[in-house]
Amino acid sequence: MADVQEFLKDFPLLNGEIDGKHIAYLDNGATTQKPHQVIQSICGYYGGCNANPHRGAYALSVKATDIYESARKRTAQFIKAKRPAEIIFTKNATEALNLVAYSYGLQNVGAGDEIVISISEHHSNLVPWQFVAKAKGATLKYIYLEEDGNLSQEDIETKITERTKIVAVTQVSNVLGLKNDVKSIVKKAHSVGAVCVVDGSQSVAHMAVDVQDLDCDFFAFSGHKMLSPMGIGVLYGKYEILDAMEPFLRGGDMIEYVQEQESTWAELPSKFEAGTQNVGGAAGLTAAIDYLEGITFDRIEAIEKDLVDYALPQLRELPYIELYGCDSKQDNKTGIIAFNIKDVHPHDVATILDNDGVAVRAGHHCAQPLHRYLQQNASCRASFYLYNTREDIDRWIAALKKVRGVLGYGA
Amino acid sequence: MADVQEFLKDFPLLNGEIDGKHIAYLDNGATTQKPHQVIQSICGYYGGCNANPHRGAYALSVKATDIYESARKRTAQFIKAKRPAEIIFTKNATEALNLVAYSYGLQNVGAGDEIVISISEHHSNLVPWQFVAKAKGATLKYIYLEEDGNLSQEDIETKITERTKIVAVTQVSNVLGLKNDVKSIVKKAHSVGAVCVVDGSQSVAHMAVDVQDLDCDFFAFSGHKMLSPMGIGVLYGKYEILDAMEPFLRGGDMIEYVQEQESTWAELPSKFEAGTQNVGGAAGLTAAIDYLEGITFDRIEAIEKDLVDYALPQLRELPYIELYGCDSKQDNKTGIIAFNIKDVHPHDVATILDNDGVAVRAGHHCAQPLHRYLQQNASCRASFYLYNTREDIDRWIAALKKVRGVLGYGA
Amino acid sequence: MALDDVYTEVLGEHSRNPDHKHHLACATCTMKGHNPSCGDEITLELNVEDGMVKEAAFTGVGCAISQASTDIMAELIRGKSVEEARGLAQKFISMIKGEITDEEELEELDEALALKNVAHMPARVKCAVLAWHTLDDALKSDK
Amino acid sequence: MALDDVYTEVLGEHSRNPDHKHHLACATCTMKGHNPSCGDEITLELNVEDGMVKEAAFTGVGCAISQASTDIMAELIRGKSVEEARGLAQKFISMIKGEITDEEELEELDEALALKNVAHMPARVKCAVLAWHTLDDALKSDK
Ligand SMILES: Cc1ncc(COP(=O)(O)O)c(C=O)c1O
Ligand SMILES: Cc1ncc(COP(=O)(O)O)c(C=O)c1O
Repeated sequence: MADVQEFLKDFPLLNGEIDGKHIAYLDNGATTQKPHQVIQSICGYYGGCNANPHRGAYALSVKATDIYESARKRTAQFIKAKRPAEIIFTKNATEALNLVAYSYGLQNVGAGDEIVISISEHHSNLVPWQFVAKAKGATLKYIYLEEDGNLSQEDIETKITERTKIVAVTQVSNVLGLKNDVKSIVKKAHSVGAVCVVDGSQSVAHMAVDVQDLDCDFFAFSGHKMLSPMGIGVLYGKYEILDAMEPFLRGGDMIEYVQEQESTWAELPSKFEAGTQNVGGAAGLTAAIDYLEGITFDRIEAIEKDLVDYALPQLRELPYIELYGCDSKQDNKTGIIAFNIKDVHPHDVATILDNDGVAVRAGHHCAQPLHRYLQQNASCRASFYLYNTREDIDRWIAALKKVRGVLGYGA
Repeated sequence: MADVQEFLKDFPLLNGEIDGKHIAYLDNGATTQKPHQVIQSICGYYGGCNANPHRGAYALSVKATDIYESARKRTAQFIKAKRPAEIIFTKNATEALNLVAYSYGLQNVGAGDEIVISISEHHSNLVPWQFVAKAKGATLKYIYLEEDGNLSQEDIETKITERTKIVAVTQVSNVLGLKNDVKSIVKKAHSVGAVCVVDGSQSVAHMAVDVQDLDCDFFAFSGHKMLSPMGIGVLYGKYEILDAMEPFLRGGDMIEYVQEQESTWAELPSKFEAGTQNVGGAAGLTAAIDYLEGITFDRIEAIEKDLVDYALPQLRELPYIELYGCDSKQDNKTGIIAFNIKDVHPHDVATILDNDGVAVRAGHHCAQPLHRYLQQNASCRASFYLYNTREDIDRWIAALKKVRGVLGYGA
Repeated sequence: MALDDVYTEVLGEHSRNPDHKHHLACATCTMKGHNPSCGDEITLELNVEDGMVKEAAFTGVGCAISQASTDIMAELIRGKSVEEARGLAQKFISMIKGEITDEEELEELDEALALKNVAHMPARVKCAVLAWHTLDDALKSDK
Repeated sequence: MALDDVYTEVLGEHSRNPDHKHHLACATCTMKGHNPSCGDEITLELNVEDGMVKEAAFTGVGCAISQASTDIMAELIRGKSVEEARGLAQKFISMIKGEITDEEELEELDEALALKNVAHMPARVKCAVLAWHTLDDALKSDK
């Protein structure tokens, strides 16, 4: 594996300096940097094709509609959806998951029913289910973890029951970086008549996803974690299920007829896209998908694996470092490493690394229940992406070695 | 008034050609074009400051947070909100209005209560209220129009009653282009203990708005109709009212503590901003506000008034043209002109104008109840903005004169 | 593309003075079609007997393209078998989608060929095909 | 800014070995403070009698900056009047917000001056001021 990939040059922010420093950007789990191809697609859209799609009978509006609907087709291909109409654009994964909670959850979950999620869910795939459970008098049940951080197989078997209406689970944990076997969880959910919602926020940018193969009923992700601009997210849903659902946001473009007291709804996907959509964001998403598929997921996975394999042995040599999710008994580790330094709070760690231009995240990473379960108040997280290099890892580890010293502890 | 404003040069799309034609862009009611200052602010953000705000302890994330929170402060100043925390960013005006419907409406409207809106509302300020009324067994009542298209003063007086819980009304109609005296409607609403939601989508880009002077409880608008990128919208709400409301979207960043079964919420404004927000969009919004305030609303209003005053007499000379909302008895006409050509369907009109590079909108403009009330199936709409010129009007009217001929009608 | 490649004399004639815009006393089947986003709405009335479309007429509102397209269609399908009529609808829709361009293959569309250039106006495709989709729905459900 | 302008010896000492991190048997008032986004949580315990802060201590978890800031504060306010203590809190917060920079004016903050450079680290401001906001809340409610 070459240390520096030829496409690193495409990322202006990573080539520039922030406060006089080159950044080793290791917070890709939070958001990714954008190649100039994506930035250019946004500027190109606003500079030459901008109009309100769907609404105009003039050429510019047709152009905008084309760009928007091509993004939908491209996204459908990207995750192997059966039809473009199964792709709903949202502002982020969080909105996508809330859409399912409001429009599917509130309608299909009743008193005494159960919703099953995992303890490692991001708040965005957790708090909406608390809301549905509470609103409908249902029970929210948790799948806990094996010793190695993977979902407890026993919990999957026993907690998903005939009473379960919804199973919601992430494909990759945003803290532990472990890939869940969502295909088998979907199967289990279907065997009891439940639908399965998969949170793809941490997977779709890092591995090939095939929603038809997974057979999941819903799949949610954000563009900004996959080289796209912010403000564009995706909800995939099976056509028949989306078609039977009530709308979520109501207003322009999602209606068929509006009478004073009653309205009827547009067909999918418009039914779930109220108001003016983010066409610039959709243009950026298309450019990002083109970019990623140009590089191929085989290569992206290889790059991330190389970085993990390079970093982990070095980290294990530091006795004061505690790692989470790094001893999986399955071959399912992705490029996310959560850790703590003995005696030192994660925020101090992040500040000290930042001083050397190394960007990692510190805190609960929107996963408070998981941290409580791990009996940690907070943690640090380094998360890699295709443009990271072994040099980034070197800088990260060199900075880690300074941390305890800065706070006056021995090594 | 100079015919061509010096700042026209700032708008790349208007200076370029679409399919070999310069565009006379007269669909500003749907969305506006962007000056390069705004486009540049988006590119600059992604090229040099991109990170997930609020979540990082490193310099880049602090920069992103700064950009995002400065946009909030700037927006608060722009509409004269008391505090930045009263500004909630959404993806568009439609989401903002749905937020109020879900989080205020569903909680504060009960069986037998009344919601009052006007017949000229955009679907986005209409269908959400149908939803709330139906869900809670409340009554949705309409303020109809005077002969001249203005809201019926009598209806305002009689339909807003002690039973009214919410009054929702647009500041400027997106079809008739008439400015409503929302300040007096707010007063009336408050006098019966109702809250007043003002849809500012068609006003905020065209006139100075002071939400404290209006004293409205909520005020919603979209960035894309005011030179900003798509994917960013604003809900203003009075602090105490927002503070007492339940959250809307649930997930990352809007929580305080998440337990397995219960959560508590972050303070305003975070409580209503779940998941990763559109920082690039916020950067663009700041640039747009700077741009507009640089030009001043006095000047923008004068430009639009000049265009209307220039166009209307010419239109009135064409016997086959029917105008809507152009005979207001008040001095409240804005730069929106809705019209029909005798015997010709609006879509044919738009197509024929498009052939000459004149972009107008045709259809119901997301205002079906208004069109039904006007006994029109659909209409054409030309809507002006600061960069439009008398030459655009000339081209529009010249093309209009051809329409009946193209379809084989005499003039 | 020049405007009069779409707004042809044929189209103008059929939209200004449609021959078949009226009710049908003997209708055996009526079907509504609409484009909510445009506000176009037509009601197609057919007299179908022994597998033959004996009469066709329509009412409704819409733009010149949709009105002319409907009138031309009504003329064309009179006296055709149900199967033939559905075949014509398929062919017309393919023409407007730009999937068939060969003039010879399209010949049987006759006057409807005048709408061919709508294929180059994505915003108006819906207007042109409304009647033909409605016809297909009507004949499908008539079986 | 160099790292050791923030992570000074004073800060390291107070965070590693806080003098006042314990419960107070004689507490007349306890107040919780937290930064949910960081996970920092402290409980401040005060003994206030006759308008004087006689004793101060704390428990909880947090980063070095918040722990040191709390410990230094506890030391500083012992023996001060309620009014003086609140004045110090105001002054400290102003210093961290960068509103007061004059060394002389800040002199009475004593060891807390060691935290001055946190003003240049926006991401850590919350950590530094947590204890002082909590103190202000406690003394306000004690009235
Ligand atoms: C009056 C009015 N309200 C609401 C909206 C909805 O705005 P958006 O589509 O940006 O959500 C619009 C514009 O479409 C409008 O003109
Ligand atoms: C696993 C997971 N789910 C959901 C989200 C929410 O994504 P967003 O903040 O873009 O809505 C994230 C990222 O923050 C995540 O990592």
